This record gives sequence, structure tokens and C-alpha cells, in this order.
Amino acid sequence: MIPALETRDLSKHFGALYVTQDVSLRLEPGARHALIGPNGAGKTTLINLISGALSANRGSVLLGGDDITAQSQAGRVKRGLARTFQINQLFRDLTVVENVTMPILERSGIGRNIWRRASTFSHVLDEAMALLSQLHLHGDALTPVRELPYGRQRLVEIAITLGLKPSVLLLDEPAAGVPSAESHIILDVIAALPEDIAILIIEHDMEIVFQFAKSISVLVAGNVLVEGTPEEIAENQEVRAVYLGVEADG
Amino acid sequence: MKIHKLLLGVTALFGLMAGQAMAETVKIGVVLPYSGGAAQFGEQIDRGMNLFISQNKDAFGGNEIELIKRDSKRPGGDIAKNAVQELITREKVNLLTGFVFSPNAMASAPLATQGKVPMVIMNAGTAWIPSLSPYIARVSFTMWHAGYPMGEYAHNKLGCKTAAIGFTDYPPGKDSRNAFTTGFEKAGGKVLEAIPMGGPREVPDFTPFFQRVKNAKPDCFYIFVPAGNHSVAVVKTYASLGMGDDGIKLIGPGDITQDTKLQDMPKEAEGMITVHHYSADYDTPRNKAFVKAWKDAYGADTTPDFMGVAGYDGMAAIAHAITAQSGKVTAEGTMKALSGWTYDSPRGKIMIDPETRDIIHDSNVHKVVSKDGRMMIEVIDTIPQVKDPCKANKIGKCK
Amino acid sequence: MEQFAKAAISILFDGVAYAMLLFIISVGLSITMGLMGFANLAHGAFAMLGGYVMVSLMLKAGVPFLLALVLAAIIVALISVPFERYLYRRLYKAGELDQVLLSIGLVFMATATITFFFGPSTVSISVPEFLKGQVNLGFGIFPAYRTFTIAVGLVMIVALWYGFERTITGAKIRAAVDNRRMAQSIGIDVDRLFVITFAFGSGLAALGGGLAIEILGMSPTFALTYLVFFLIVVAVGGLGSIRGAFVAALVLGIIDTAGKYLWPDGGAFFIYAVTIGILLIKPEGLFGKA
Amino acid sequence: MTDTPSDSGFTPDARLYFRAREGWRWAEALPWIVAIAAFFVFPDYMALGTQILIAIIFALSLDLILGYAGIVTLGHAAYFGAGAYATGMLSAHLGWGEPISAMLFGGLVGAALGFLSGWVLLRYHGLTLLMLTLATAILLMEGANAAEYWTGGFDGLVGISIWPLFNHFEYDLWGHTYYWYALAVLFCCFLVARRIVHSSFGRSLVGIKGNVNRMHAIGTPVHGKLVKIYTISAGMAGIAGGLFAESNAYVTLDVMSFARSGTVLIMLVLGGTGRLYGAFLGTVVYLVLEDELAKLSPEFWEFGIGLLLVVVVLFMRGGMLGALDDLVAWARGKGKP
Repeated sequence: MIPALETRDLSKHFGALYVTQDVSLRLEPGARHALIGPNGAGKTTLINLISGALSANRGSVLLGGDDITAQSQAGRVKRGLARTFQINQLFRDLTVVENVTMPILERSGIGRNIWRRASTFSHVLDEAMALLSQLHLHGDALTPVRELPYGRQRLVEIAITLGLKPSVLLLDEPAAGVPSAESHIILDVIAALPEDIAILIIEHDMEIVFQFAKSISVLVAGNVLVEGTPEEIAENQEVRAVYLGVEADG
Repeated sequence: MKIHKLLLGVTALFGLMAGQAMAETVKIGVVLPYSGGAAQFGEQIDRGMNLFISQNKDAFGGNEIELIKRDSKRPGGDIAKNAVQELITREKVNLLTGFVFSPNAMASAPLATQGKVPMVIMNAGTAWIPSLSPYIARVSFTMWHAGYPMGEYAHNKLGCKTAAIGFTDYPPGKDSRNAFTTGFEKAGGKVLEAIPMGGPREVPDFTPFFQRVKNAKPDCFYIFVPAGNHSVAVVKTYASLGMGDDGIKLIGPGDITQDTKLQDMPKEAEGMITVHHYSADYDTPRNKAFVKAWKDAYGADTTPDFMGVAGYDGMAAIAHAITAQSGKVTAEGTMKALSGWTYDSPRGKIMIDPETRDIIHDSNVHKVVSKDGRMMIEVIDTIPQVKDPCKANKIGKCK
Repeated sequence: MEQFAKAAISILFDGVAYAMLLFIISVGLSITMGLMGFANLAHGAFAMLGGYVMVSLMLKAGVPFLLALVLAAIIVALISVPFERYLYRRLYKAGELDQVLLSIGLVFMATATITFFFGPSTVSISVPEFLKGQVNLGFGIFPAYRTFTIAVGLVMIVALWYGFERTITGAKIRAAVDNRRMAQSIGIDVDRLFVITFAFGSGLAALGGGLAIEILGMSPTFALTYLVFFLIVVAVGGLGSIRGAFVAALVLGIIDTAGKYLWPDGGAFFIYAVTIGILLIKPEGLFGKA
Repeated sequence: MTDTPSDSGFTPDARLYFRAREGWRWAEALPWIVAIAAFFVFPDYMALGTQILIAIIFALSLDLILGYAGIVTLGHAAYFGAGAYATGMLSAHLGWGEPISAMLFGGLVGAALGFLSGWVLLRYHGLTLLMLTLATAILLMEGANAAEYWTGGFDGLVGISIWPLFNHFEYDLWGHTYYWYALAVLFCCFLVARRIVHSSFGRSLVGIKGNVNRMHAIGTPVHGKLVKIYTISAGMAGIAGGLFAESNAYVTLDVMSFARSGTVLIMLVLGGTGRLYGAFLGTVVYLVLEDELAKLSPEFWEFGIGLLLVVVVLFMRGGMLGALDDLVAWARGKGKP
């Protein structure tokens, strides 16, 4: 089976500082893969390398079997790779529905249309509203994003990515900054994502990770320390020492 | 958009005397720089005009005059042109005057023709301006009035065999360069180089340009910069490079030894030779009375310079034109009245050349001297009644 | 050959003198922009203010030249404090557009105010006897005032280097330029640092303005006329870098002088072409943070 | 304006909302009515009126890039000037004076220049972009100064002679013909601008302005889109410049000056960016105030405009139109306290 996403020996350094070293990952279609590791392990850098926000010094990224290493960020998105951000990257002054129409416009190429009025593309609006219903955001459709509570803003962040209809989704700490009482809402949404999307999730909240992921990679100092099922990871002595132990103490 | 006519200056109202019942109100549009770095020129000319009006209340033939002033700001052309257009269409002025910068006069010239409004130019000195419209007369000077005789004088009397020229890169600068070059080379001298030294808007650091001239070692260094802030910097740079010690004589038109700037100059200014048509230091009764009236009106620390005189003389010309037409001012009538008009100006005898509508006046050779701790102009020679040499010799655009 | 050497020396000398002036005025702008991220287009207004304070001191109060120069710097530094506290501080987090507009507004107000009190013409001062004329430096005869300007520039470089590399306040400023949040978290009073730096930068600008009277002349349009040059020095040198400002001022001062000397018809062409070239290749400036 | 957010149940109709935003409002007729009425009320002010209309077109072009795409530039006069020189030289050197085609030629040259410079410059942002736009415009001005044979250098380009509009309406001293001409051009430019900002492309520009990181992440060709709108904007600025050259029959280096770039920015910000009508209000207020106040005292005017800028930046973030919105919202009792 052709993996949905694969990285081969991906490396990135800033001067002498290696932030990513020979990372090889493999996500099958529909995978639920978690990337964990202590702070500064290079998790977000890896996401940036995969999504094309940063260019790698060495190694390659494959999407559905095609080498996309040379592709721009935009090119990768067009091929079905989408990401969320650890810190919200939203159009704060725009309404929720407008936020969600942006990716749909770009995906469909309508965003190039310079003459026809945006509102006349009614299928775009319908799709956006459907997406909002799916995430229970439709009641807030006409509210400017900046007026939403943070937890709901995180949902918009996810909704925007879903508007791209990705085959591979990179979630960078989707529950970051959300009060723990509300994090289940995020988790519910993630759990309900279409099964054919391959998902790579970075998360600190181990509860979410173990509930959600079917496989886990542990990243330490830019290297993949170990990879396996949640059970294997939970029992791995090395991981417990390096990572989980630290986490438990902290 | 409230229509209002704000009169900054004096609206001269003259008592209706018996026998002068036919009084008209003549509207005069004044276009001068009232703001920015050039505001000092606007002020000089403004004061000159007002001094004439307050001294000669009966010179207007009993007609009322109303001055409508507009700020031309920069020498860009467009602002002045809009001001003129608005003066003609909105204020319906009978006469236009002012114009410090040549581009402003040039841009406005077509409007004078189109609107049939006469234009009396009080400064702008590019030679060919009057040929842009039949309704332009000039009471100030052309760059050739000073540059051409300066060229001859530099070779024949100052003994300069070679010369370098530094000029500010805009129409009067190039005009002055041409005037000096023509006069100097006709007399047998050789111009080593002519260096454009930046635009008129800001005072540049002159050092690199002067350094180049210093290394070229000409006998004379002819400079044209716009009157005002540039000239002090010129003399300071000349002094700080010690060019006088190298035997390089600093000469130029009188714009660079403007009366209002003389006291700011270092002692190296002494001995500078310029050719010009006016200085407040002229030792004639007419001028002494003029300078005294000026100081009485505007303060002892003020001095009229050639711009102030042009404002004064220009208003005299306008008064003459108004009186000659009994207040019914037309473009043709004004030009007819001004043609051959003569006047006893503080600068000496002046006349409007009937052929060219340009000024005829004496060009005097000035020397900067120091007297009682004060820089002064001394007239050391006079070339009487100079007709604009550019038009007289039909050079370039002056046909 | 001798002619060539003579030309080269005079270009270098005048270029360096001009560069020192640019450096003294611009370095404060560079530090404040690097530290506070504020595009302060009114920096030239403080230089202008310095020039006018100096003129007033010398002509109205009879203060001698050197003392007036120092006093002008101190007075303007003090004047600048309320501006930082009550105006600039409100916009540290705003976009550069707001900062540009606010500071341009201040430039307009400063120009109008100066025109109102001092008139539109250039003002000038008379420098002391020892700064007039020429001096022999052993390897050539040079204008005294420019030699003085270069000397002041070099003294400022050394003082700045010492101040930034060898004092606690300097270390704090460097830390804050590098990473403001980090500096704040280790207990540096960033607010106070801002005031000090801003006042210091404005004072330096005033010093430069005072020096510039004799070379560039001083008129109410000074702030706007030379603004572009100051900005160029800062952008080319890199925000917050003293070394960058110094090198950029040198490069631009010498290139501008050489351009005028060798190719007067080209006008100001060179300096802008070089600026664009450098910024295209190094958008953060020569010594800016990447 | 918005309904109270609710978690479920009521779903607002996004389509109605969008249509309402894109649709014409009655208030939008106001500026045009004012412009037409001005002709009959102040027939003597039409020379000024024409200059105001031209400045509005120029400010409108800036709003497209600043207000919608968030590009801050200090060199927009480069394109205005390029258009002015193109139109002027077409007449002065090649003897072509048909006003509409000459003006469009100015727009074309502006757009071409905008495309070329935008392609390079729009890879940069922040202060670097600010300096690059500024330096490019000055460089262009120096170039125009050096190319004296073509541009007339500092003397200005003389000898522009424009034929009557439609071979029938002659240029008149009162500026009547050109007032209508400029108003018609402004209306066309406005329609185009309005269409663009309400298009899908326009929405994605707003997205770029709002959050460029996110736009990259959803696969937007950001640079391409910025170059596109920059080119359009430069073209519109070029049209304004062409109109300027035709109405003045004279072009000087001033058309490209830093002062002109700065002034148009100030006008737009005074009116309010990102709302098209800000260009109208800001320009009219600025130029009328200038026309009236500068007559009182130029310093007074300069100080006043400086103070106004400071006040707008500190207290009226959306310019005058933004303040008006706030006022309306406040009056309806919905505004923030």
C-alpha cells in the first residue's frame, strides 16, 4: 500500500544546531499517528518541514508516493496536505463563515476570480455552512472570530484546514491553550474526522494522545527515539525515562 | 467649500477724489511661495509690493486694487498652475503677478494666453519666459543680464583665462551657465567644466563638487545657485576648502551675494565679484530713501534685496498700466501700456523693452567688501542699460 | 597619477566626514527601531530641534560653540522623554503604517512650529576660529570643520562601543534588542530602558543636527529633507546594529560623495541604486537580525 | 449587525449576509450626487474639483493595495508619475493627443511598471518594503531627471497638446470639460475597484492582509496575488497620472516625488482604509482644508494636518469613516463603551 505521507531522512539545521535529524516517518491512508516528545524536540519544526513552511537541508517528503520535496507550500496544499497551527492563525476580523470560505475558494481555484461577486458562488457558501454544522459552529457563522472564546477559535482553526479537503492533516497541538474542561470538545471533533484522512497529531495532553492515536513516534532532540503502538510506547522503558518520566514529574 | 476671498495683505482703498468718479476695482492675483523653504522670497516680494502701495496711494489713478494671494509653494509648476487657473476662473483677476520660480511661470504661461490675463513677472529669470505668451512682461531680470557681462568681465578685467562653472540643475541654472559660457568664450576664455550641483529644493553638501573644481584649478569659479539658503553654503565651502588661497576667484551673478544673506557669510566672501542689478548698499539718494522706508516699515534688521526691489518696481509697472487704462485692464492694453515704460527705480533707470517685453537695466559689477565689521557691496563698474543678451543675440530658445 | 591620488583622498575625506554626520544622527534611530520596533520618521525632527536649540543658545544666550553643542544634545534628550512616554509608547504594538503616520504628523507639526518661531530661511552660526579654514594633518591639508566632525564621529563610535559592550545598561539594551520578552522575564525594566534609549538616541540626533548646521545648513525643512538618508542608513545597516549603522553610513557617505565628484550629472542616483541593491540581497540590512 | 451567537438551533443565512455586503446601498449614491451638485453650486471651483477627482482615483488605487492587501508603500507616486509622463510624452513627442487612449496608455505604462517592480519588491515586507518602495520611486524620479531629452528634466515636460474629448469637447480654462471627464473616469475606476474587492480574489486579498501565514498554509499563491493587485493598482495610479498630465498639459518631476507618495497615503488614512469611500472622503477633506487653510497661513495648515494625523492614529483607527461607523454603532446602542 502506498503511504499517504512519508518522510525519508529529513534533516534541518540552523548553523551547527540540528533541529531535525534523519527523521523517517510513514503514515498509511487513514492513519492516526501521534508525534510526542519533550519541549524543544523539534516537533513543530518537523511539521514546518513537511508542510513546506521551512525547506529541509536533506531528505525528502513524499505525499501519496510522489516526491514533493521541491514543491512550494502552496503546491503541497494542492496535493492534499493541510496543517493547523499551535497558535491560532485566523482572520480575526472576519466572520467565522468567511474564515472557512477562504480555503474553499483556494481549493476550488475560485479565489483567482477577479470579477464575479463572491456571494454568487453559492456552492462555496453552502459547503462552508455544512462544514460549520459538522463542527457545531454554525450558530456563530456571522460572528467575527476575535469575539469567540478561545476554545471555539481552535475549532475554527480545524475547520479552515478541513475546508481544504486534505488527504493528510497535520495537527499541531490542537488543544493547546484550551481549558481542560473544554478539551473534550476538540477531541470529539478530531475523533469524528473522516476516516480516510491520514492524521499526524502533535499533542502534549497524553490523554488525548492515547485515546486518539493508533501509532506513536517519540521525537527527542530532532531524532525519532522510538515508534510503536500506544501500548508499546507506554511500556517502553527508554521513553518512560526520557519523556514520560519527565512529564509525570513535571 | 465656502467661497471666501481672504486677503492676507493690504487691500488698498483709495479715497474717491473729485474728478475721479470712474474708479474701478482691479483684482490682482499674486502667485508667490508663502510656505516652505522659499517663503523668504515670497516675503521679500510681498514687502516690496506693499511698500510701493503704501508710498504711492495715488499712483493707481484713483482705482481700487485688491490683491488676491496664492501660495505657489515649490518650484514644481503644477501648484502654481492650479493657483493661476483658479485665480482666473474663480477670482476673475484682471492681472497676474509674482512668480519666483521659472517652472512656475512656464507652467502658467499658457493660461495667461488662454485667459487673456496679463502677467507681470517679478522674479523668474529664465530668459525665454516672455516668449511663451504675448501677455507676459518682466520687471526683474534674466539670467543673461548678469551671466553674460560677468563672462566678459571675468576675462577682460579679472584676467581669468580659464573658468569652471557650478550651477544648480534647473532652468535658471542652465540658463545662467549658458549666459556665462557665451560671454566668457566670446571674450576668449575657456570653460574647463560645468558641473550640475543638485536641484534647487535642498541645499546639498557642495564639497565634492568644489573639490573637483579645486583639483581642476581654474582662474575663476562661476557659481549659480538659487538666491537664498544655497549661497551661504557656497561661500562656506569655498572658504573651508581654502580655494581662495589656491588663487581661484569666486564669481557669479548677484544671487550669490544677496543682501539678506551677506552677513551670514564667512570673511572669505570678501573680494567676491558678482554682476547684478541691485544691492541695498547702492549709494544713490533714490536707493537710500527706499532702504530707509523699507527699514521703517519692516524693522531695522530687515534689508531689501533684488527681489524686494522687483516687487516694488513690479507694483509700479502695474500701477502705471492700471492708470493708463483708467482701471479697465485688458491684456492687450496692459502690454501696450508697459511697452517702453520707464521708471526711476531704486536700482537705477529701468525700462520695459518694447520688442521683448523684458526689462532693460544697468548691470553693475559688485565687490564684497568689509566695512565697520559689516559685509557690504561696493559697485566697481557699470554696464549701462543692458538688453537681455540672450534675446539680443538670438541664442537657443531666445528667438 | 598625482591628480588621481588627490581626488581619491578628497573623496574619501569628504565622504567620511559626511558619513560621520549621517552616523551620529542615524545611530539613535537604528537603536530605537531595533529595540522598540518603532518606525520613527520623526527622528530627523529631533536632529532639527537640536540644530535650532543650538542656534538659539549661541545667538540669543551667547553660549560658546562646543558647550552649545553638548547642551543642545542634553536639552533635546530631555524634551524627547514625554514624547516617548505619552505618544510613542501607545503604538509599540501597532503596525508600521500607524507608526509612520504618527511620526510624520509630528514632523509636520515640528516644521510648522519651527517656521513660526524662526522663519522659513536657513539659520546659521559662526563657528569658533579654530574650526575655520584648513588644518594640516600631516598627510594633507583638510577643512578644519570636517576634520572636527570626523573626530566627533570617531569619539562617538568609541563611546557607543564602550557603552554598549562594557556597561550594564548597554548589556540590557543588547539583551532587549535581541529578545524583548526574554529580557522582560529576567527582570529587566524594559519600559525604563525604552525611555533611556529613546532620550539617548534623540540626544545623539540633536548632536548631529548641531554639527550639521555648518555643513548642511539648518532650516525648518531639515527633518523631512534628510529623513530619507537617515532611514536608508538604518535600513541598510540593519535595525539595532551600531556596527551596521556605522558601516552603512560609511558606504553611503563615500558612495554619495564619489558619485557627485566623479559623475555630477548622475545626481543622487548612486545612493538609491546601492540602497536598493543591498536591500534586495540582504533585506534585513548588512548587520540586521535575519 | 450580527446576530447573537448561539451554539445550535438558529443558523444565520450567510448568503443574505454576503449579498447585503456586496449590494449597493442608498448611501453610496451620496458622493456622486455631491460631485454632480458641486458642478452646479460651485462652477468656479471646477479646476480644484478636477484635481480632487484625480487625487481620489490615485487614493483609490492605493486603497486597493493598502486597504485590502495590506501593502504599505511610500512610493506609490512612481506609478502616478509614470502614467503622467507616458501620457505627456505620447503627446509631446509623438503628437498623439486623443485624451482617452492617451490616458489609458498612461495606465498601461503604470501597470507594466507596477508588474515589474511588484514582482521584485513584494517578496519583502515591513520596513524593508517601505524603504524599497521609497527608494524605487526616488530612483525613478532621478531617472526622469536624467532623461532630460524625453522628460524635460527639471524644467518639466512642455508641449503637451491634448485634442478635444470625443473630438468635440474642448479643454476649457474653467475646467468644466475635464471635471466631467475626470468624474466619468473616477466612476469607471470605482466600479472596477468595487467589483474587484467584492470578488473571490478580493476576499483572498483580505485574507492575506488578515493573516499571511494562514494564507500560505491554505495554499494561496500569495506573491502572485499580491503582484496581480499591485499591477492593477499601479495601472489605476497611472490612469490618474495620465489624467493629471492631460488636465495640466504640463508634467514636472514633482509627479513622482516622495511628497506625493506621502500625501496620498495621508489622504487615504484620513478617510479610512479598506472601504473604498475612504479615498473619497479623505481626499476631499484634505484638499479642501488645504485650499482654505493654507490661504490663512501655510504654517497653520501644516501644523493642522500634522495634528490631525496624530489624532487619527491615536483615536480614530479606521479614519473618519471608521469614526463615523463607531458613532453610528454607538448611537444604536450596540457600540463598545
